[in-house]
Amino acid sequence: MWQQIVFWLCAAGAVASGVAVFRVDSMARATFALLASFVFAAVTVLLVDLAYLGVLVLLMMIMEMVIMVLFMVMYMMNPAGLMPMTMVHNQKGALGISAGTFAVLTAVVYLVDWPSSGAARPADPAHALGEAIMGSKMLVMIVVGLALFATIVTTVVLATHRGRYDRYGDRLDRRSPDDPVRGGVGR
Amino acid sequence: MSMGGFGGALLVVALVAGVLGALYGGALLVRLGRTVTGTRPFLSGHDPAEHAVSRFHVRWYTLTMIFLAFDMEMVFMYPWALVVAELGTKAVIEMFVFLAVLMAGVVYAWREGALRWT
Amino acid sequence: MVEQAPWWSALLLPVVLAAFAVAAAMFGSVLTARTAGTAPGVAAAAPLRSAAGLLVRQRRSTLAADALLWRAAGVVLLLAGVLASLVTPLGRWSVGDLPVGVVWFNAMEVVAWAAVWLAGWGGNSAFGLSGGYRFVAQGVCYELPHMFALTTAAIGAGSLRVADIVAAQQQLWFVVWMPVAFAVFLLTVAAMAFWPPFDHPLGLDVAGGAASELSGVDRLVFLAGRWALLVSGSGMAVALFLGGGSGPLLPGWLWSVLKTAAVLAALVWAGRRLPTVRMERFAEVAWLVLIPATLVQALIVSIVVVAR
Amino acid sequence: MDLTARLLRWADIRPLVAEVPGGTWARLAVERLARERGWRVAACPAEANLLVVAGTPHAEVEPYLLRVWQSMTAPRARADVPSGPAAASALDAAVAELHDPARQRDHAASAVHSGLDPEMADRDADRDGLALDQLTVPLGPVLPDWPAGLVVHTVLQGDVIQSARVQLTGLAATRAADEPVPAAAARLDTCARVLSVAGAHDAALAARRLRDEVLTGQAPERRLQRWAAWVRRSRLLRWSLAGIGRVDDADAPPALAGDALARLHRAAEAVSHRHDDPPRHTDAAQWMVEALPRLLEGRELAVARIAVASLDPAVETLAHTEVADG
Repeated sequence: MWQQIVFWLCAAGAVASGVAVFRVDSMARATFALLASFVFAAVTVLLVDLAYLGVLVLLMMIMEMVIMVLFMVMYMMNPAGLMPMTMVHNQKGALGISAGTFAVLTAVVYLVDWPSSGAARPADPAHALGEAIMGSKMLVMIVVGLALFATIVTTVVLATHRGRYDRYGDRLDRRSPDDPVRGGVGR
Repeated sequence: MSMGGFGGALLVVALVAGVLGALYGGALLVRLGRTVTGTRPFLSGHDPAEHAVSRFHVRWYTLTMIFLAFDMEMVFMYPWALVVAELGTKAVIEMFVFLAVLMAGVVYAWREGALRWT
Repeated sequence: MVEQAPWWSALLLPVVLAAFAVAAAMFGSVLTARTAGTAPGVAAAAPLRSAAGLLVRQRRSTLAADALLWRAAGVVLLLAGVLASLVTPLGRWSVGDLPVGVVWFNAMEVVAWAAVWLAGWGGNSAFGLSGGYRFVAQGVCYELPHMFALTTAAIGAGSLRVADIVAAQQQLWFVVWMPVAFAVFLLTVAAMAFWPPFDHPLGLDVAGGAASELSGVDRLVFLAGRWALLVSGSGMAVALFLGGGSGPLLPGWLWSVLKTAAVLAALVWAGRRLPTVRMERFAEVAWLVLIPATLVQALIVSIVVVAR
Repeated sequence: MDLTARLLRWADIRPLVAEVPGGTWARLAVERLARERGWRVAACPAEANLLVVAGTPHAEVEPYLLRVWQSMTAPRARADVPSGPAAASALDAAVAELHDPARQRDHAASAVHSGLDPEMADRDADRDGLALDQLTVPLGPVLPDWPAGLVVHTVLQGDVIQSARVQLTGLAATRAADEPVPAAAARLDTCARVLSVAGAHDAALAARRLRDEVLTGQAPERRLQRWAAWVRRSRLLRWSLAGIGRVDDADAPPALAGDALARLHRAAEAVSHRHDDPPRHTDAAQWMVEALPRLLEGRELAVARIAVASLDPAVETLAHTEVADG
């Protein structure tokens, strides 16, 4: 019974905060409305007894949304929404596309004859996940690891204004780097 | 209780809401006066020339991107901690090779000065 | 040995946290009095008197403040601080013994990222803004070492359930063979609760930073949330590394209380002695010293676990 | 007696100390009394309930004090402390006002806010190639652990200072007749500021207590040595202050040479060996005021604060001048 109540509260909350993302003027509010939406979604995941997944969504989304807000504030005009503005462009088209997508997805949910899994539910899904990562899904993890490494390198290449040649000299022969703000290791 | 003990969390949320209500309500009862609005933020005795809420230049934004990439490892590492004892040496090697690859990325970033304020 | 406590134990959770916080604040105040050369008896009441002052204080809101987000900061911080303790056992009982308790604790701690940033942003103040951003920088530096310290304890027990981690320390406390993880955990608990020496987000150099425009009950709630985080972190340090409620003679709950009090006292004491750690300088240390150190610690622990 | 009045009486006192040029002795007395009475000094008006003006403010400074006063909410009181000996009675009167519910309700009802409306921040290029918003953030004259009479108008992008302009304010009120603070106490005062801005709370408080005791001639040797030894030995302090506010110009006063750490160590050394030469910074004030913009530009805000605290320019020794940015 109470699971039903919590589910519907979260469902309504997730949709409402999702709508709020496009209705508010401020980048900070938009980002945290999105975060609220994720939190509601995470609770529904907890309701179906996927404890690890639900808590992980909470953990990751909080961190990621806070980082997102840094960038939203940094790069968007008028981040606090102190001047009136709108978060949407091409309002009619966007509305049509989203309504259509919603209708299609809802239809799929109800019309497709979803198969039911014959396998028994693992006692501890997190444990099963661990086994999968180390076993059959090993390749996925390794590929993800390399992709993350590539992400770090690309990010650094693209985002840093000064590289090692600016810091250590053209021959990389300076003993301590020359930086505008001193750091903690290396000098 | 279903939901794996998270029912307690809901109860705590309700309880903290009660505590907050009591604090704010108590403050409402004993306060000296109504809330003052429109106060200028403190700026060493000056009036602010601009609204502070602006495009804040985050000097360490590369660091946040490196963090985002690195923290994906959490997704794997928490479940991995559950099975490492059973799966043995293979699991240890696989995970720490994975982490070593990421760490190599961090060392590269350090050399490029990406861990410093620009 | 740790079990799910009856539902009404949730009612006690805020009370226990508040008791720890008030006691620790009094302890800090007495230490200050000792350095200042004044009577410790008077100083002990100072935290309560400070709270009384904040209650009667007229509230304020700055020009063009984002009041919703700003007030939400304190509320969310306090909520997260209390919820972080949901999984922390007190002796034999824990309010919510979640199968993924360790991850839950971590998730509740990072709520502070959002809360402190919001407190800094919402007030529309240059100093506040600076403080809020400082905390996110701090979080980015400390979350990974913190997470590796948590994981190390989980590897040692082969479980993410705090009860199992406590049970795994029956023979030997984890602090004995995971000293680096324990040290980093304490360090990062202080950093997550922006407790000195990691109090740069509320630094004096930016007139109180993220909290610089908070006044009255808003300030009280925000600071209470910070205390809740610190106490929760100390309690978790006891459960993960100091054997939880295990100990001779005394009942388990009393051991939990004593150990938590000791950890908390150590954090309060150390915070007063050390100069503030600024992220612009510490970022590299966190990434190139703390993370590798915790990784090596996790590697050693996993080798031991596999060999066992 | 109603609950509000009871709580009001019981509540702690949080002074925000605003020192104006010529108010050094008054500030020292206020800080001593605050310490002895167990008051914790506030970092900002929102936290404070007592505005203490140390010294006799020149008309030029009053608008700043008024703005700070306006951003404090009830309970609030202002204590004007023109000189050291006047401190105790001024603070007592202010505390009586703080404890008076009727007057505080008046304060609460009469809260007014005036001032120009801020504008939207504007963009400018930065050293890392991004053009983001700039904020004008003046440091001083009312700021904890900040030299009296000094205003540094900074332009910040993020938390890095892009440009700095120095202004001196309220200097006309300084009286040449005031005898200078004895060298040992002045050094301890500067050390306390540096430690405080650097966040070494305990060491800063200890330095202030020693300063007060030095002034009354009863500083215990053992505690003095222990404090100086801590300052010299703390590795974290060493690592945290190294390279900040480095002065290596040929024309710089030799007493200022080196970084914040070197200056702090020298001061601690001098205090522990009881060197009685005059305080190092009086003659150097003019040089510092001219050099400050150069020293602060491109620095992170916290680093700039530490640099200013460690240089501690005694601007009240200067004539009223405006110095253009360097």
